[in-house]
Amino acid sequence: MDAKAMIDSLSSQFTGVIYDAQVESDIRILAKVKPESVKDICQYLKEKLSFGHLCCEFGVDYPERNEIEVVYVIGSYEHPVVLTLKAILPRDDPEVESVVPVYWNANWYERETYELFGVKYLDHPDLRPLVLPQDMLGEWPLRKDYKGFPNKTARNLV
Amino acid sequence: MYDEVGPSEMIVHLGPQHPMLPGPFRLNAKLRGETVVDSEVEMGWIHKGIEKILENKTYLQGITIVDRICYLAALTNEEAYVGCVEKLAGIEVPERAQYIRVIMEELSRIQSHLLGMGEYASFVGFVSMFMYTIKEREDLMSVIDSVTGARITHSFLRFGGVKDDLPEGFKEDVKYVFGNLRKAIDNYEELFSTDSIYKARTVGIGTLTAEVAKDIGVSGPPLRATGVAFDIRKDEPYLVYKDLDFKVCTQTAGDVFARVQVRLDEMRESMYIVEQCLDQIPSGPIFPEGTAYGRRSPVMRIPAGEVFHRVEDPRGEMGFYMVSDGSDKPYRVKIRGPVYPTLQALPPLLKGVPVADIVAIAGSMDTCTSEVDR
Amino acid sequence: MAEVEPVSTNNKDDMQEEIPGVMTTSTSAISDFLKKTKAQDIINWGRKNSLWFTVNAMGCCGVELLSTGMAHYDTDRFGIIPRNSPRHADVLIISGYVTKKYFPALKRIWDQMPAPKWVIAYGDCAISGGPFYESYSTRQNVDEVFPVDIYVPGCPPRCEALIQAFYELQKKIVAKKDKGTDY
Amino acid sequence: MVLKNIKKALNHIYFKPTVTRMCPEEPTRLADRFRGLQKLDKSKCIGCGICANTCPNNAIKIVKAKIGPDSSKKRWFPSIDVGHCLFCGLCIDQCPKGALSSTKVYTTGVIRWEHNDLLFTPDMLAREVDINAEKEAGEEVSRWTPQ
Repeated sequence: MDAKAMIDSLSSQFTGVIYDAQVESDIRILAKVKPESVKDICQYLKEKLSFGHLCCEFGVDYPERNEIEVVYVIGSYEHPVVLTLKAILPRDDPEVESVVPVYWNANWYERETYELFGVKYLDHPDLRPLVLPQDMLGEWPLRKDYKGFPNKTARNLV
Repeated sequence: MYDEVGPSEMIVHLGPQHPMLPGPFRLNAKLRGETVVDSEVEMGWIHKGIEKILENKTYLQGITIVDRICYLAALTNEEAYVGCVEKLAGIEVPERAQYIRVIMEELSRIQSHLLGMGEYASFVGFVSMFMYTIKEREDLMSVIDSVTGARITHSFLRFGGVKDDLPEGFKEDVKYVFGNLRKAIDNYEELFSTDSIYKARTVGIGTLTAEVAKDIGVSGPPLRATGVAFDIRKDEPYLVYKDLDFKVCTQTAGDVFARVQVRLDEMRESMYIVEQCLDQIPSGPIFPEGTAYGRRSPVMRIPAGEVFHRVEDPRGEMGFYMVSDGSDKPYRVKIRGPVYPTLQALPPLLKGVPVADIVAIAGSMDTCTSEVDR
Repeated sequence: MAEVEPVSTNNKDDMQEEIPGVMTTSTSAISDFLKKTKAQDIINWGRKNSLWFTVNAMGCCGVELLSTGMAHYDTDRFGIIPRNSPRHADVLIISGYVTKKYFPALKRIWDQMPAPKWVIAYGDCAISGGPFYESYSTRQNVDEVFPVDIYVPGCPPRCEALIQAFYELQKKIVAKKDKGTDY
Repeated sequence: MVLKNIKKALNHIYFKPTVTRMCPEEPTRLADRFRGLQKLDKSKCIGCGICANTCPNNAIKIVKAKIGPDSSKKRWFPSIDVGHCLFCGLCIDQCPKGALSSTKVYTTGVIRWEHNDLLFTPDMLAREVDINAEKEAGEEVSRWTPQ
C-alpha cells in the first residue's frame, strides 16, 4: 500500500474529520484532524494501516492565529511512510484526548507537551511535569510569548 | 506507587548522582526484599531547553547547539539537523561530501558503542572491560579529532557539505586503527561469550519480546536484539547508504546479552561500511556550487515549510521536525531522541527483577540522559 | 513525590558547639598556630598529592571526565583518584549544566564532602552557562555559590586540560591561595 | 578465563606499546585542525564585527584597542570571553580577511584561577601580552600518528 492509498483509506473512513490531507512525497503524508477524534484515528492507523510506531508528539505555538497545533508524527515498523497528523486547538484552553491507550510511549511526550505548552490531555494516566521542577508549572516556557527567555543573568565578561 | 507501600516494602532512590547510572536521572524503585515491585523514572535533572534555544539562533549557529544534545552522537545529531534544512531549502549535497559524512558518522557510531559497552560492562562488575574499550576508543577519537578538530562537539557539517576535506593520510590512519579494533572486538566477544559469571548475569535477564518492544516504541540496538530489522539506513536511506553494502545486525533473544552482541556486530558492520566508503569515495567538491546559500553566508533564509527528517543514531532513530516561517531562524524544532522511549521502557522491564539487575538492564539500554532531557 | 528536602547547611561552627570537645582543624587554636609554622606546608604537601574527585558526570564534559580516569591519561599518576561517594572526595568537579532542578542535589553533594574541599569548574557550562546561558531551565553563576578554585574553559575541554587543572590546583594549594580552607 | 585475563595483563607490561600519554610533562601531539584559543592578526583585522554577529554564544565583542604594542592609535578589534567561547570555529570560518586563526593553546594559557582572567583582550589575542602559553602548543603534526 503506498502513501496515496493510505491517505485515501483514511479519508474515506473518517469523512469530515480528516481535512487538508496531502501527499508530500512517497514516504511523507500530512493531514489535519479534528481534535476530538484523534484517538479513534490513531486506533485505526495502528490496527489497519500498521502505523505502530509513534515517532513523536509535540506542540507548536501560533500566537497570531491564537492556536496551538499538536502534531503527531507516526511511523511504522513495516513500511517507510511517515504520517504527520495535526490537531488544532484554541490557545486559551487547549484540551485534547490522550493517545496513551493506543501508543504506550506517548506518555512522556504528553507530559512534556503539558508542562512546556500547557496542553491538557484528557484521560492521561499520570499528568505530572516531567522535566521541569514543580514550581515552574504554569509558565509554559516553549510558548512564543514566554517572558523568561533570554535569561540575562549570566555573567558575560565582554 | 507511593500510595500503597506495604509493611515489608521500601522505596529506594537511585540517583541523580549515582556511579552506576549512565547520566543524571533518578530511578525510584519499590522493593520487596530483593525484588523490584514497581519503579518510576524521574527526568529533567539536566534539562537545558535546547528546543527553545534553537528557535532563537540562526540556522548556522544552531549547528553548534545540536552537537550538545547527545554528546556521544554529535555527528548524527548534526546530520539530522542539517538534513532538515537541506530538505527545506532544496540543497543538493555533492557526492564526496556525502561520503565524508558517512565515514565520520560511522566512526562516531563505533566510538559511541565502545563507550556504551565499556560503561555497561563496568556496571555488571567487569571494570577492566571499561579500560579495554576506552583504550581503543581513544585511538579512534584521535582519528575523528584529526578530521573535525574536536573530540566530542565537532561543528563539522555545513548546509550542503562539510567543513573540511579529509586530511592527507586519513586512509592509512583508519586502516591502522581498524586493524587493532578488529582484534579488540574479537577479544571482547570472546571475553563476553566465555565468562560464565558474566553469562549468568546477562543471559535471560531483562528480556524484551518483539511485540512488547514495538508496542513500547524502542528503536536501535534494543529493538534489533529482539529480531526486528528496523534500521533507518535501510528503510529510509539518506546520504549514500543505498549504494553501500551492509546488513542490519539482529539477534533474537532480546535480553541483555543479545543487546551487547548486536552492538559488537554493528561495530564490525560500521568498519565494513567505512572501508567501502574509503575505497569508493570520488574526488570532487565538498560544497555545492551555484546555490543561493554559500558556505560563508552567516544569515540564510530558508523557505517556509515543515519537514521531518530522521537518521540512524547509535542508539536508534533520531528525528528532527522543523517548522520554518521563512525567516533566518527556525520557527520550531522538535528533537525526537531514540533514548526517550527506551528510558520509558525501564519500569516495565524492571518489574520483578532483583536489585542487582537494575544496573545491568539500564546499562544495556545504553541510555544517554542528556538527549532525553535536551 | 519524593522532593529533595531543603539542604541542611552543615555549618562548621554550629557543629562544634553541638559536640563539645571535638575540634576541627579550621577553627581550633592548634590549627591557627599551625598555619603560622612550617607544618602547614607539610600538611599542604599531603593535601595536594591526594586530590580525590567525585565522579559526577553531568554532560558532555562528563565523557571527558570518564576518559581522564582511564589508561590514556591515567590520573592515578598524580594521586588523583575518582571516587564514587562524595564522602571520600576532596574535589568536586562541576562538569556540566547546573539546572534549577539539579542544583539542590549538587549542593547536597557539596555539603556531604568533608573539608578541606575544592571545586573545579570544568567546561563552559559550569563557568558561565555555556551554550545554555540564556535558557529558562539552567541556573547561572554557580561560582557565586561554590567557591570555585580553577576555571577550565572549553566546550568540552580536552582530558589534558583536566590534568592541567589539577596541576594548577596543586600550585594554588602550595601557594596557599586556594579557597578550600581559610588561611 | 581468569588465567587468560592475567596473561593478557602480563603481556601488556612488557610486550605492548605504552598507552599513557605523559601529559603535562610531554604535550600531546594534536591534529593541525585542533581548535584552541584564537589568535588575532591585527594587521589584517578590519573590525567589521562579522565574528561577533556569527558567534552562537555572544562571546565576542568589538572593542577599541591599540593597533600595536608601541602605537597610541586605536582601532576596533574583537575581544573574546573564553568562559563563553565554544571553540566551534565559526568566527574563524566567517572572517572575511582571515584575521582570526586557531592555535593549539588550550591548557596553560587559558586555565585560570579567577573568573575575570578569562576575558581575552585584543592585545592578549594578538599575543602582544604574554599569556604564559609559549611552550603550550607542543609538537605540531600534520596528521594523527599512533602515540
